[in-house]
Formats: sequence, C-alpha cells, structure tokens
Amino acid sequence: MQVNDNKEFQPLIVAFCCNWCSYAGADLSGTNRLNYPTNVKIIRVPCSCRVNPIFILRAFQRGADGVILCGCHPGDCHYTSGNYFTRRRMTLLFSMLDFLGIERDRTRVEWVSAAEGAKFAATMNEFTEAVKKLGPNRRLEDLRCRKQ
Amino acid sequence: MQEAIISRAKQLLADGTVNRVIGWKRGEFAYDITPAIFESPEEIDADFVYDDFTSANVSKYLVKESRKEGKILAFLKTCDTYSLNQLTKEHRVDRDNIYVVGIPSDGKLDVEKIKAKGITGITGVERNGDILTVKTIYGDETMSVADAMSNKCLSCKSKKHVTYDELIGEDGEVTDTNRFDMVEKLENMTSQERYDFWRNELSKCIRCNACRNVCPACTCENCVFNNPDSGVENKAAADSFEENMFHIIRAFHVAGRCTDCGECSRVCPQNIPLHLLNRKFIKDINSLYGEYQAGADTTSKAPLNNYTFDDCEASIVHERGVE
Amino acid sequence: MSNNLKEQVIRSSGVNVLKCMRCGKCSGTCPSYDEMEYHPHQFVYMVEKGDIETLMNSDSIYKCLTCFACVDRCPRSVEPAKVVEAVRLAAVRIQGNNHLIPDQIPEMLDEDLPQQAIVTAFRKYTK
Amino acid sequence: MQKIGVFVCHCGTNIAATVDVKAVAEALSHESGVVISQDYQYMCSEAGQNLIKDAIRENGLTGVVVCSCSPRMHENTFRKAAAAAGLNPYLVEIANIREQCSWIHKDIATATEKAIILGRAAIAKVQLNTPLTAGESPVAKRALVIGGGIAGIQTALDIAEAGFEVDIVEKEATIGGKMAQIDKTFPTLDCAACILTPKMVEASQNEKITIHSYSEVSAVKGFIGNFTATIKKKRRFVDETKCTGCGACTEVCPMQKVPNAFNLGLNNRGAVYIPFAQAVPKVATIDPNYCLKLRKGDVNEKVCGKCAEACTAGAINYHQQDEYIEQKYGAIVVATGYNPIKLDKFDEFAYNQCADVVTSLELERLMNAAGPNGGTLLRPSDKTHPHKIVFVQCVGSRCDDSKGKPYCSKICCMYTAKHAMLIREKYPDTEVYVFYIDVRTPGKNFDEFYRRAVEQYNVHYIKGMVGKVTPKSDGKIDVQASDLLSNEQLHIDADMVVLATAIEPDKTARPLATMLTTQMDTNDFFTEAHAKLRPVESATAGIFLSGACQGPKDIPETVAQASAAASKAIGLLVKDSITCNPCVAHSNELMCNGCSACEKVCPYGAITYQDKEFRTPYRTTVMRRVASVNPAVCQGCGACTVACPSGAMDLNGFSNSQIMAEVDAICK
Repeated sequence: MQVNDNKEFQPLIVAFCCNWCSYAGADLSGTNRLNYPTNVKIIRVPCSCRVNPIFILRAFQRGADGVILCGCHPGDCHYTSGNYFTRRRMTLLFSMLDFLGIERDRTRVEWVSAAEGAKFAATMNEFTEAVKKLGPNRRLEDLRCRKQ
Repeated sequence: MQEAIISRAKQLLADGTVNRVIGWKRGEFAYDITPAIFESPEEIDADFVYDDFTSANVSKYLVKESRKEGKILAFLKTCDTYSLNQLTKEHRVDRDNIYVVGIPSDGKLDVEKIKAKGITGITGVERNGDILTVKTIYGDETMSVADAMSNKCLSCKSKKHVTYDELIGEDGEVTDTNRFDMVEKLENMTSQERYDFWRNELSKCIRCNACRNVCPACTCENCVFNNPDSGVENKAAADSFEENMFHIIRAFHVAGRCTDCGECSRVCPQNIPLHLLNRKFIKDINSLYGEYQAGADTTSKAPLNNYTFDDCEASIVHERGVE
Repeated sequence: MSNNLKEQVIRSSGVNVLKCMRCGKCSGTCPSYDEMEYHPHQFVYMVEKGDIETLMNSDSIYKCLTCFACVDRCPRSVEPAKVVEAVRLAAVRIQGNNHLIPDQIPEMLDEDLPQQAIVTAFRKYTK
Repeated sequence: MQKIGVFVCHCGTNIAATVDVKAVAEALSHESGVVISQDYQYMCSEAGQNLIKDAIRENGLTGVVVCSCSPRMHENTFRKAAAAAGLNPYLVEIANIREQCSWIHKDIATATEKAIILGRAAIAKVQLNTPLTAGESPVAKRALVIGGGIAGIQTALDIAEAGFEVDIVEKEATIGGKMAQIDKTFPTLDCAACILTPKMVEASQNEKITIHSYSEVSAVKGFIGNFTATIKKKRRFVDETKCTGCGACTEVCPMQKVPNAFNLGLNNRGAVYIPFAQAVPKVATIDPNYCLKLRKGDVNEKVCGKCAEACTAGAINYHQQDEYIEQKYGAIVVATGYNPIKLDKFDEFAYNQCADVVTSLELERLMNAAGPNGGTLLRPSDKTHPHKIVFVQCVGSRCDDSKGKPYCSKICCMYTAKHAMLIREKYPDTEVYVFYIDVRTPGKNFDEFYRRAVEQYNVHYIKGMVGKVTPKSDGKIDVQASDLLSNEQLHIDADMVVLATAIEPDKTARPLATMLTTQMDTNDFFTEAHAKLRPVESATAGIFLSGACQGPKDIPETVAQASAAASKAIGLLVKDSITCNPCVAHSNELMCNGCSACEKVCPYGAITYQDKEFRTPYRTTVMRRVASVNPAVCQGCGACTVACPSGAMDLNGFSNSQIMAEVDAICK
C-alpha cells in the first residue's frame, strides 16, 4: 500500500505475466504508450501455469491489495496446455478465497495475447480501479507486514 | 463383527498369506480406539478391537507399512478403501503388498457427542437398533444412536468398497447424501458473513497438525509447512494470515485428491469443520468439471491435472453466488 | 427509423446477417424463388444494409413458404427464412395496417395451392 | 557474499525523460549485496556493454542487474556480454523500466519510485540466481518421414541428398499418395505421373532412403535428437525381397470383384494387387478381406492358392506375420497429407444417390489414361459421353456448421478451372458450368490460368451456390442454383456433376499427434511452432511438418514446405549434439513422493520415474519411486512445479524462492 500526498488510497497490484503472451502484451502497451497506473508491478514467469497459489498468498501477505494473473489465451499457450491448468487451479483457488470471505475483486485471471497491448492497459486500469474501491487488503493481510 | 474379523485375521496369519495385521486396539479409555500393528495370534487375541468407536482410517499407515518385508493385512471400512485406492493411484502404497479385507460399517460414534449429553465415565456402549445404551461407571444411560453418530458417518457417501481382496459381510451401494448442504449454506451468505464465520473457526486453530497428520492424502515425504524453502513454512500460526494460509494451502494440496473421508474434522481438537474446505473444492470440481470422486478408481486423471478446452473461466467465481 | 427497424428484424430473427458469405445457396435452393421479387440472399443482404422498408412493402415476404430449405442448407448457418419471417412480422406489427385477417383466408384459397403453403400461411397469420 | 552490479540505462531519453535514472542508480546502490551501481546513455551499445564487462572483471561481480528495456529485447545481449567477461550468463537479470515503466507513466516522481521497486525486485531475484549450464544431448543421424506422398518423398530426397539416412513410412502399399491419383497439374497442365514417378523411383533407388510401405508408426518415444519409433510392417502376404512385381499373380486371382481403392472404387481389381503400374515398391499385396484363401481363416486348407502357383519367384507367403521394427531417429517429419471429406451429410448434392455425381478426385481418375475408362471421360452410370457438366465449388468448405469444414480448402478453385479447361479442350461439344462463391487464385500464373478457362475455353462461370441436385428418370441430373449476378434461378439439365469436395487431414493424424505430443488445431491440422516465423516446425522440438498435414496446400506449396522441413531437419541432423535450454524443471528426490502428478501435466513427456534406494535412520534403507526430468525434453513451462504437492519440483531460472523474493521486494 502506498499513500500519496493527496491521501487517496493507492493499492499495490502484483501482476504475474507469462513470458510469451502477456509479458509481451505488457511490453506492447509500453511501445504504444498506453498508460496504466504505477500501482501495477509485473513479475515475469515462463507460463501462467508456473504461478503457485503460494505466490499469490505470499503477495497478499506481504502487502499486495490485488493480484492479477495474465497468460496466453486458451489454445495459444506456448507450452500447449499450461494455461488450461492455470484456469482450473485459479478458478478453484479464487473460489476458495471467496468461500473464506476474501473479496472477489482482489484476484483475477485475464488472457492477454502478445498483440493485445491495449487490452493489457485497459485491464490494468480496470483492475486497479476495482481494487481501489475495495480499499486496503485487510482480510488476507499479515499484520506483521503492515506498513505505517 | 469383531469375532469374525479376529478369526479371519488369525487364519490369514496362520496360512502365511500375511505376516502382519493392521487393526485397532484400545487406548486409555474405552472410546480411545487407535490403530495398531499385530504380528501374532496372541497379540490379536489380547488387544484387537473393532467396535462402534473404531473410526480411524488405517490406510495412511500403509504408505510405510506396505514398503516393508512381507504382506500386511488391512481391515478397511468403505471410506477407507477410497483412501487406499487414491494412495494406490499415486504410487504411495504398494498394493501388491497389502491384503485388504473389506469390512462393513454402519456408522461410528462420536464420544464428544455422548459427553455433550452430560454422560461421563464411559466404559462401553451397546447398540440396539436406534437405541444406544452407554455403560458408565455410574450406571447405564440411554440415548438415540443418531444423536451419538459422528458427523462424518452422518453424511456417509458410500457403502461400497472400491478395492478389496475379500469382504466380510455384504457390500453396499454409493449413497446419495446431503454432504454439501453446509457448504451451500455458506455460499449463500454474504462475503462478510463468510469471513466472520471462518475467522471465528480458524482463529481456534492451535496448529497441532492433527488434520494434516491424519489425512490419508497428506503423505508427502516432506510437507511444505516443514520446508524452510517453501515460502509457507511455519510451525505455529503467528497471526490470522497464517491461520488462513495453512488451511487454504492444505485444502488446495489435497483438492481433487481428497476422498472426503472426514478424518480431518474428526481429529480436530478444536472442532473446526475443516472438511467444509475440502467439500467446497469437491463441490466446485463436481459442478465445474463433472462429477469426480477421488479414490473411486486408480486410473482416472485428477481434475487439477486435467483440463478440457471449454472449461469455465476463473471469472465464474465473480458471476455466481452472493457478494 | 430504418436503423430501428434493422435492429428489430435482427433481434426478432436472432440471425447474424454478417455471417453470410454471399454464396446464394439459399436462393439456389428456394422453391418459391420465381414467385419472389426479392430472393432469400437479397433479404439477408438488404437487412444487413438496413433496407427493410423496401422488403416490407414487397409481396416477397408472403411468398416464402417457410419450408426452411435455405436454413437447412446454408453453409454458414445464417437462417435466411428467419430473416424473411422477421421482416414479415415487422410488417404485420404495424398497427392499423393489417394486410390480412384470418377470416379472409378461406375464400382466398384455391385448389392448386400447395398444402405446405396453407399450413405455413395458417401459422403466419394466426400469430 | 554477493557482489552485484546494477546498470541503469537512459535509453537516450526513452527512459531518462520520465525516470530519474541517477536517482534510481543511487537508490539501488544501497540495496544489500550491491557493490556498484551506474547509469549510462545506452547500455546495449558496445560502450555500455564494455562498462558491464569491465565492472564484472574489476569488481568480481557475482550478479548483474540491468535496468533497461524489456528482457525480450536485450536479455540475450547482456547475457552474452556477461559470458564474455567470465560471468555465467544466467546470473544476469533485467529490470524492465522502459516498456513497463517510462513509456507508460508520465509523472517522474512515481515513475522513478516504480523503477526503483522493479530494480529491487531484480536484485532480490539475482541474489538467488545460480549459474546454469546448458546441457548437451546427442543427435541420432537418421530421420523418419511419416507419409509417402509428394511431401514425404520430397523431404526424404532432400534429407538423403544431404547425406543422412531416411526412413519413409507409408500406410498404403505404394508411395505416391494423392499426387499419384491426379491426372494433370495446374497451372502448367503437365501430367502428374510424369513428374511424380521419377521422384518415386529416385526415392526407391537412393541408398540412404528406406521405404516401409504398407506400414505404420505404432509408437514414438524420446525427444529431439533421440527419438525411438516402432514401425509396424503390416503383413502383405508377399515377400518383398522376392517379389519381382511381374504381376502374374494379379492375373490369375479368381477374386476380381474388389473395389479398386486407387481408382476410388470406380472399377474393380483382384484380391492380390499392385496398386498401379508405376507403384514403388512394385510389389504385390494380398487383401486378406477378399482373398479366398485368407478369408477362410485356416491357410493350410486346400483352397485356391492360384497366386502362389503362378509366382515363379516363390514370393507368396500366406503365413506372413506383422513385423515390428524399432529404430532411433534424430528428427521426425510428419507428412500425413489429406483426404476429401465424406459427403454423407450433404444430401442436397445427391452424391450417394447418383453415380454421375462425382468428387473432383474421382474425376481425376475418370479422366486419367490409367483410370477405369482408359482416359476417355464417360459417365460412370451408363458409360456415355457427358455433354453438359456442372462443377460445384466449396462443397463442405467454408461451412460454419457441423456438416463441413470452416476453412477454405484452397486447391479447389484451381483444379476446377483445370478440369473445366481439360474437358473443353478434349471434348469441345461439352458445355461446362462452374458454380462458384468466390474464385480464389492467388499464386503465380493462377489468375491467368482461370481467365484462360473463361476467355479461351468458354467455361461458364456462374456466381452462386448450387442449392439442389436431383437425378431424373431420363438419366439427366437437374441442377438447381441461383445466378446471383443476373438474379435468376437456374435449372440445368446436366449429364454429370462434379463436387469440389473439401479436404481434411488424414484420420491417422490425430493419434499420431498424441504419440508425438505435438499440437493440432480444432480441424486436426498440425499446428506450426509460429504461424509466421516457424512455419515448418511443430512446437515440439525435433518434429517438423511437411505438406497438407499442416493446412490445405497445392503441389508447389507442398514441395516448397517439404524442402523447408527437410532443411530444418538437416540443420538438426548435422549437429552432433544439441544444446538444451538450462531453465528446466528438476526434482528434489529427497522430497519427491513419486505420485505422478507432475507427469500428468507435462506436455512433453519429459518426466519419468524410477525406484531408488534411500537411506533412512538406524542404517536402514527404503525404496522409493522418484521423478526425474529429462532436461533435453523439458521446455521449462513449470506446470509440474505447481502440480507437485510436496514442492519437490522446481524450475531453474524461475525457482520458487526467486519468484517469492521478487514478490517480497515488490511488496516491501
């Protein structure tokens, strides 16, 4: 969580992006100078299926207010099938977080191809807004990691 | 039933089919039935117990036992056979080294439920139809069997043994239960209500690890919670986050592998309804990816290791239920 | 007006006219082709262009037998008969401007009229 | 103790305009382990790279972080620079502060703050990087070509030409494929057999090429450079080594009522047959479903046996069994080709009702000199000359319903123009109509060819799809269609109707794809590794695609792709060993449960299991099943690392601890 001078809540968003599609899509939104908030910090992974639920919990623990996972569109995975596994894993994980009463809008999966720079920027704008509305992550935070 | 089991165990030991038996013996109290290994007819005669308190699922012990020299005899209730099948599928047990005798179970009793009626000093029970006579040091008490039945048996999913070398008694059918009712009730609450519910439950967790240690799906050589490199290592929950994390990760690790044997909730000293987390996954898997019962067979692909091209998107979580 | 009409026809037919690849198989298959001023493929194209009123004012909408041959054979699943039906409904729905009332039908029947036409006409005019 | 160098690039003003690079370098210099932190105009320039190299040498750096453009751009550049200075190239990490920071943000303060955080994450990650060495795996100097059509033949010839052994596996009794069945080729109208059969002979005579006809691939194991394939040689009841192809057996066979598959069932052949005169290998095959002796079940019974009597070479062997050959290959080329679709779902064209409604491939046989009518075009029904022929285009192509195929079959426009032209040339009294939706003629001399059909040969091209084909009692065929340009409905009394049937991949392709762990699209065409830049490679390393198995293609395109696939295969075979991507998964045997979860999600079949003995307390040991990853096969997706419940699986370069360190640094 970052706090600006104007005191507006600035959420911290961690975005896991697969190397082949979404990371390239993020690069493309840069090449096209499509703005999205600085709140979003991208971590590059080879494939969306590399993202362990533990990483997502870890991000929330350490102070992220939202976590978004981006991968190739189903059918376009560089590794044939990785994102299909991602889809099942994240559906179940998010459903479980929802079941435990964690706000649904803090987590998201989005398929962004290497050509969808505009979609990447729009998604990040939208997601940041949604998390901003929820306010700081309180339900799944580690008090020891809370910043002043 | 106990006599039949004991006599069959002695036969199989005598004819050399097996060289050990895994069964149960009494603990400190009459209702404290705990798994035990027997190597001779004498030991069996002395200690072997199979009664209304014999709930423990012994299949997990077979991970280690089946790797030892010689064949072991295991008496498995219906729910235990699912666990064994799942372990067989995951190559965790050597099925060839196990002689399975399927035994019937008409539901086991939960001593806590009896104690909750104010009955103490329990020395034994007798079931007569629906009536349960509880023998205590202060004399006999009666109550209904249903009131004393353990929760996991109240929502028994199957009376059918899915793996066995022989059966004692008749085999039953897969039953249709209301086991997802509570999950559904929670799903219909608001997010805040669910959060409050789980905070109330999980904050009771004392991280005794009983749920993990009894779980027949949790057989990892080295559990992630014991591994300093895993990023989630912790011995005792320091705060609410860690309470949540332990149970989320544990449920996720057994998702698609949990046979819903209910041991986790049975052994929880804090009475946290942990099975609800597993059932939530089972319910989601059934409704999103098609009916799947872990342990029903030894060949099918686990739902999380499988996919179809037209699986639902993760956004389905946003689209359904109460916010 | 025309845009509203186009929207109405597209909505009530449930047809995506953009799927048409202009192969003309619908018109190649149509048994009432020679009776029609505008043919099935033209219906699809004119609806796409929004030229609905011309179609509404043409007799063609009553010449379609609703035999669904075009629907069956269209390689792109466009379903031209449903478009024709939707344009006809658009015409019928204009209040005070009824083209036919059911009671008039019996006296208009002639014995050469195909059975299927009578059945479909009955279906059309009693909605 | 780590010694990390941080290098912040200005990228001219690309980064420096929105990110205060000096502040970034300053801030990162205080991070733990950082011994040098510099900024420079262009890090990727030679001077910039030298800056890094010098810093590595002078400071003995153990890790390098470059804050610059996307790693997709210059990761390799900086890795090479590091390697040149003696640092393991995998100890370099990039913080992407251009595409993912300076270019998308406008406010210098927040952009600088974000750049520092991204730099910190890269530093946190590089602390945990380990030196990686790319492994090597030997390459077997032999290629397998699956399919013996023109694609397979061309690929095999090219590979053999380069000096490597090639095996062609063909499921039919002869190589040649579809091209052998075709009469003439567009746009030059030369005879297909005249250009194909020399290639077939060349293939059979080339010492480097082994042809396994009447065979199929029954199993493939292994990985790039090191495949093992099992080839099933189906029993043909004729000893290939003895048969001279004289054809004496085919003449004496009393069972002459077998539909001739080579002529698409338009005439009959014997139960023992040689598919066609120029077949390669020219060896007879007995069809056990029709042979009077083999059909009996007991070959020792005294039934028929005329072919064995007629065979002077003693090649007939009624006792022959299927034979399995196992062979190692370095590369595999798939060339399984295509087939016309079945027309059962298109009742409106009356294909199953009327013998004179034929597919285009059948027309090829009807017009071919070696075909059922010896090259005279006659109606199949009554063997009379057709005087009016209607061609229907796009039959089953461009359909979005379940009846047909959604794609354009690509070759039909051109071969229909060819057919129309040949018929008008040979039988000027015949009227030819072509009903088309679009005429698609991209290709050298293609449109000129089509225009010739219209202008020189007076073929009637009518825009509009045929709606209905009705055989009439007088033997004529009523073709009902709409002429979209003159806006009228036409009825043509045709003598023959030719359907330009859609083509689809061969049915053997899908099980083969599963065997090879290659991708297919929903139409069962093999998917290339990259639609533009890697059109002849499959996504699975070492497997190449040739011809129509990858998408509809005409002969020149097929041959071009066949040679391209061959050159890719040769490029692999000339190497003695291949360098593997070191960012692969590995399993910690001490933690592995042997549960097979990882194997189930691995798209490459890179994971195998073995029983290993492990020491346990009190000097005992225990046997456990543990996973091991073949680094030559693993592509490093990481699916296994999440499927693994115990966390025994981890991924080099993107390890659990590295990713979590990044998470921590970002969230700090």
